[in-house]
Amino acid sequence: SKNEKEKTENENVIKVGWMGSLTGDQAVWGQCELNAVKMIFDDINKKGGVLGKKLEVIGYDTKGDAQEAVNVAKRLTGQDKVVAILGPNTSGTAIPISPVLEQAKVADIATVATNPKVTVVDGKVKPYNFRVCFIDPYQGAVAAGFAADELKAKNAAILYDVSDDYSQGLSEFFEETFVKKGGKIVAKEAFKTGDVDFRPQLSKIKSANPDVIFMPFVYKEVALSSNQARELGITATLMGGDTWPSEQLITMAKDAVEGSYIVNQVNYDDPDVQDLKNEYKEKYNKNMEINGYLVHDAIMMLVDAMERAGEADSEKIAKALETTDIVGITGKIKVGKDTHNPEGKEAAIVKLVNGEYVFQKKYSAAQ
Amino acid sequence: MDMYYIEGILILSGINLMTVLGLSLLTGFTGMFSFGHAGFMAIGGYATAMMTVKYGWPFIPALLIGGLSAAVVSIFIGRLTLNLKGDYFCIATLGFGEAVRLILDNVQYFGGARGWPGIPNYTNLTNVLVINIIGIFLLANLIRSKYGRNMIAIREEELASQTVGINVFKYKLISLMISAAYAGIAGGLMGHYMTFLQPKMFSLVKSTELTIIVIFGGLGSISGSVLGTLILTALPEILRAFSSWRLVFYGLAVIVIMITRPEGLMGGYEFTPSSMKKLFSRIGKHKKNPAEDTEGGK
Amino acid sequence: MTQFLQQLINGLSIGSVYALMAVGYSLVYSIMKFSNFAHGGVIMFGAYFGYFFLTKYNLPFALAFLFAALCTAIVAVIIERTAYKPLRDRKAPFLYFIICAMGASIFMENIIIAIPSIGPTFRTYPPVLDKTPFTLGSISIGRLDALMFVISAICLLLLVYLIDHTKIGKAIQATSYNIKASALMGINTDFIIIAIFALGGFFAGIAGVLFGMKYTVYPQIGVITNKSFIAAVFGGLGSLPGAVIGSVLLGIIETFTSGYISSQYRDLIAFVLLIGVLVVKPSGLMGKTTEDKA
Amino acid sequence: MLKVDNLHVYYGGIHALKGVSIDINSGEIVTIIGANGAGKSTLLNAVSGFLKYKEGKITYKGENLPSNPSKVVKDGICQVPEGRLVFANLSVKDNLYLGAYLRNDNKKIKEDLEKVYTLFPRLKERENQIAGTLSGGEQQMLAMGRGLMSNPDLMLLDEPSLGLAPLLVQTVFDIIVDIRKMGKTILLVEQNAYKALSVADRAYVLEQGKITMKGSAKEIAENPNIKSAYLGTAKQKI
Amino acid sequence: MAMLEFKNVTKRFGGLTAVGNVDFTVDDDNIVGLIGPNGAGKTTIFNLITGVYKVTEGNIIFQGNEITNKEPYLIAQCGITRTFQNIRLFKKLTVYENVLTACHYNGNYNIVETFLRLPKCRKEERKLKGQTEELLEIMGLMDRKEMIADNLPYGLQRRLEIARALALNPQLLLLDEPAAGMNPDETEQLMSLISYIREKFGVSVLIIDHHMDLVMGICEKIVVLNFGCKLAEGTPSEIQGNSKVVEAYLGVEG
Ligand SMILES: Nc1ncnc2c1ncn2[C@@H]1O[C@H](COP(=O)(O)OP(=O)(O)OP(=O)(O)O)[C@@H](O)[C@H]1O
Ligand SMILES: Nc1ncnc2c1ncn2[C@@H]1O[C@H](COP(=O)(O)OP(=O)(O)OP(=O)(O)O)[C@@H](O)[C@H]1O
Ligand SMILES: [Mg+2]
Ligand SMILES: [Mg+2]
Repeated sequence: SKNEKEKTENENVIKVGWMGSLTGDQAVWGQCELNAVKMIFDDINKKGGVLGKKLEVIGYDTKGDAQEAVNVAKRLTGQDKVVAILGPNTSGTAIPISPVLEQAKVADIATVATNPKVTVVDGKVKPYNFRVCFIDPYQGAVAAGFAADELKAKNAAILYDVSDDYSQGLSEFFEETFVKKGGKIVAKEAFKTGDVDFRPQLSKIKSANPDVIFMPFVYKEVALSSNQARELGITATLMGGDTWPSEQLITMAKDAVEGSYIVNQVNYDDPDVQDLKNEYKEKYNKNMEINGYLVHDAIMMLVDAMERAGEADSEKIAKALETTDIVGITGKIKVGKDTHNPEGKEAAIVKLVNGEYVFQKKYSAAQ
Repeated sequence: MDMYYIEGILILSGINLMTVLGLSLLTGFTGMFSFGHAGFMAIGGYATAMMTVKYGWPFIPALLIGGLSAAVVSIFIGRLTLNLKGDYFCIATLGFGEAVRLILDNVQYFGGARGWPGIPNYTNLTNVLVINIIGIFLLANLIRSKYGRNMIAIREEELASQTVGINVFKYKLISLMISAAYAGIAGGLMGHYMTFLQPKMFSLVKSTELTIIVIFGGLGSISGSVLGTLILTALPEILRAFSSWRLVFYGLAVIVIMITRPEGLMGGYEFTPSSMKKLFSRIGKHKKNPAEDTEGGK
Repeated sequence: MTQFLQQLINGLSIGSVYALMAVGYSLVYSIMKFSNFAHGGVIMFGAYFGYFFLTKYNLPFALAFLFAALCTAIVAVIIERTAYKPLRDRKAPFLYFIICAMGASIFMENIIIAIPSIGPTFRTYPPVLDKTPFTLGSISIGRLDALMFVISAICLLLLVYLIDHTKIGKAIQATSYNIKASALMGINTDFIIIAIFALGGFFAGIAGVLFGMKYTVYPQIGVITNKSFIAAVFGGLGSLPGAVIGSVLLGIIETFTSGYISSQYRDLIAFVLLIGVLVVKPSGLMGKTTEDKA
Repeated sequence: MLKVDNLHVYYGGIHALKGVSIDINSGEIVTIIGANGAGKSTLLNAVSGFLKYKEGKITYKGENLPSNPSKVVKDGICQVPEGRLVFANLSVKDNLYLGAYLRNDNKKIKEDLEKVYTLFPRLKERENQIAGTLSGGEQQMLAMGRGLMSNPDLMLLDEPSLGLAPLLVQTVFDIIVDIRKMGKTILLVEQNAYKALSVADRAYVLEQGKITMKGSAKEIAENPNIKSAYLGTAKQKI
Repeated sequence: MAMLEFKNVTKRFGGLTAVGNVDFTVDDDNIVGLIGPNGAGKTTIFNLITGVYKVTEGNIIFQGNEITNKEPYLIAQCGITRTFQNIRLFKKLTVYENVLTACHYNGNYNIVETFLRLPKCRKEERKLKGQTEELLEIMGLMDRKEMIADNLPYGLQRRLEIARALALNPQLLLLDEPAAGMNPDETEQLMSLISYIREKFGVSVLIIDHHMDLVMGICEKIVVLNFGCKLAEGTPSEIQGNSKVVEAYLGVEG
């Protein structure tokens, strides 16, 4: 009955939910993501839509708060009757919505929720949770592998945000792989979300004299900490993850991050990426953040699933998503049956050269 | 409106209400202002989840353990901080709340900052409702007893309370313990509703929200706490359509209520049969209210 | 040894940032006797004013600095007039002020996010100072840090002078002790309160601009003021020297904890210390304890 | 000099002053007597600008008196409030100097300070003590002294003998007479009606927010009703 | 028998000796006056007896038990209650609640009984209410029982403070300037009230006041302080005739 009602009501639109932070300290990413969704939906609709219908996004703010996320999920599935949900952009909000999704039988494609437990808990895959990004262990391992094998680093230091799940996850897996490869972690220093001064930690790192410093946190803090590191006379190579790439980083710390390496989800030299980036910049007069690229691929996954399912039915879409095998702008996306992760997605190693993100090579962790 | 969605809001209101009730005892009735109650929620949440997940206990006994552990921790904190006055106590509790979060961020046994997923979904509207009714019943009984009145006396005038034989420290501690226990149980409910716990959920912002609710509802009024919780949990949901403007309105609403109704919604009043009677008789007479533009002389 | 000195310098520079914020907060506390949790928001406004004066209007640095501080002072006064004055007129208890302050703080942070032309993006101040630090052996002192330290010191000295040696300072002191009695002395207390908020706002503006220059501008920078609240309590609420000493101590304690004990548990140790100090001295380091006279 | 005309003051719903009119001539001591809660302090607070009044007029030296405490002080009216309200955290000396806040004539201020110290030697002794820890009576002296420091033309004294030792009560009334000799005008509110009437020129009786009687201090003191109600010959009842 | 013994007690604030080596006693069923110039240390003595201030030197004995430096609430429970020079009521509470709160220590039920509102709790609550009403009746406050304490006229606030102090069934009642701010007529009423209370409740009273009619009128013994030290002790007529007291405190007119 649910489906019938929906059909009579909205003959020609397919409602897709979006959730993420429009306020709070993650708002930069959330707002960009929602804007990107709107833009991409417009494009798709201009080209005739999907299954002959137009796509419509209903987006709500989660503040990055788990409680709010649950409310939003209930609202989207219960009240707005969306066929699938895009987002959210943090693991802490993606994990608690699974029971809601399961009850409503609506699939969710998370954009940058990298915690493995978003899709799998206790070895069991959650039927309605998907994602387009690769996961923390993978990213951490890639970074460590690259540091040890390609940069020939022996000693590494880690600076991380103890109160952030992403940061804690990546540093954990970086450490694990790096030590396995025979390297040594000479310093592991923490700070707390909201901190702006990292010199005490960096001074300590400096005296440990590492070859590389792994800094898995968002670019604002990267900019601050790398500037401070250089100020203190630290010359080690800096490394980071997919939270680094942003025009902002260059404005804020161009010299400090020169020569650093990043494990990224996207190859910025790809032509498709350029189109999207420019279109966004033109439309919103802002630079696109990483979320924009990932949500683009999430939408591709969704559209592909809808087309294969042949109708905009939430359960059928969820089924179809399980057999996704496409190539998005962030790489190959083949959904793993037991993980719901994009398997075999290669990471792009990017180096900062003269204030540009220069693609180096594709790299996958040989675990 | 979809029932499923409304049910969700009600459950969350109920969970918040449980903490707010406790906080109302501490802030509204005993006059102590806490910025750390999210910390007690966190303790209760993790303790409850530990009992159900790691030791396989049934939900209700586990919840009691959650409440108990928060209360036990509150004894330690109380011993150290209850003699502090006003803002000093407030900052000390803020420190406590942040400290709890910081410790949990580092305890890998509970998943650290990355959180603890896979907690069974035991919380539902029925048990939240029943627990809240019990909570209100117990609290209302407490307030109407010498215990509650002693706390109110302490709020009004500490030195005078001492000289009428009230052991101020003891009653403050009792108040803190009970309020911590309520928060602990709320934390347990929350963990088993979200099926996930993460230290981030129990941030300073959460503590702040709770305190705002208590004062918004009206100090020293249980009905005010209930009403305040319902309104302030529902308000952001109603404003959801305004996306990024919604917290702007929320902030504005808080200010407007505070300056137009400085007693909070229900300051000092309760919904009881007798007060309702009084209220109606007053509405009848309320027509002419002479000037109120004075600044108090004494 | 070099590391010790470097950490000391790091601590001092962090402490001076806390101090600039704590002073404005403490100033308001001393008169109004409540924690003005909107102070963080006001500082954030200061940072944005500075940013826009520099980038949009291309004002010279000194001018932008001054204008930003002035505009911030106005914002602080507006908050006082709209959110606190009605409460003051009704003689509401201090809790209501705190809640209003929180409301204001939520409002301020989110209005910045919600206004499309500002939004949540991080913004970087145009480079004003040379980034290369001064070096002493292998110890480095950032130019901006040095500048901040100097500006903080000058501001604080000016403030001390203002309070201790001018007439308005006397009036401020008197008002902070007893508003009604001050009015009896012919002090225009309403004006004094506005002056205090303006002064606090002015400091917040300076803190905001310096902060923005150093750490970029974004809607949540107000959060950092939580630390300065703690510092002010540590030093003794309402006492300006206390606020400064508390801030510097907190900065140094934090640095040394990160540097020598554990950066994971830095804040924990700082909080434990805070509670320790309060247990021994319930009104902070410089706060006065008088036995309650019955 | 001061003229209060048909003054009405409300506290929320409480009608505290119900059309009070009084006038004071320059150089007079006028006293207002009345039971607890009659509205005496309310009247003084309204004059000194702390309370806004609903109806009525207060004129001072022929001009409308602004309803703003600091302006009132500027005009030369100074209230020594009930309950003293000294600056509890400041020293005795600082308190006295604050009394002279609106004055700029430093030399005269010093002289006045000495004058206050001769009137109240106790204050000189305790010059550097924190005012909040003074005894009740000491605080009362301080409040009077501080009032004098503003060098007012009209002093409003609200129960200046409250809580003072008998010896000091006498002193305070002596001082009041002295102050008048200095050319100042005094409006005195007192519970100690007997003493108040003995120094005053004229008196008003305030009962439940209304002036019920007025006249020269002598007349009032001899009125049998006043005698029984305020001068303490009424017989005991609980 | 001596109910309260104040033995060589000294209290210093920094360099200031507020009370220096004072000793006196209050006997059973007695009204004792404590007088002296402003700042002589009278209120300080009350604060020492009730544990608000800590004693620097000396001992305070109540009914044979040492109570020096005990917590104020324990002293109250021992049977000493007081009023304050600056009234300290529970301002926002009603007259009734003010007294009820003070009656609590007679209420004998525990927290479990409270939470479940067991019959024991109800019974005890009824008892407390009865006691409160009885006391309000005696003190003539019954008709104002629902008024907020802060809105009471000054004289009644003082009376309420006394009622609150009596609610604990004290053996010793300390009154700090109960007649301050009262006119002579009201003072006379207060005098009869105090005498009545003494008879009705069988309490001893230690009273500070500057109204000589009151002190001389009802006290059986008077202790005079000056500069923190005891200046004289004796019956009212002895004190009135003591030239030192006249010089330091009473003045010629008395
Ligand atoms: N701030 C206030 N709010 C409400 N009512 C008040 C306030 N201040 C005074 N009142 C009431 O106004 C009336 C007059 O009070 P006021 O203080 O002027 O009396 P008073 O004559 O000075 O008495 P006292 O001798 O006790 O000082 C009293 O009934 C009192 O209860
Ligand atoms: N907390 C305190 N700190 C410092 N000095 C104090 C303190 N309390 C009282 N004093 C001083 O002790 C002395 C005695 O004060 P106390 O209040 O006992 O006087 P009192 O006899 O009650 O006078 P009054 O009749 O005026 O009330 C005074 O000089 C007072 O300044
Ligand atoms: Mg009065
Ligand atoms: Mg005294």
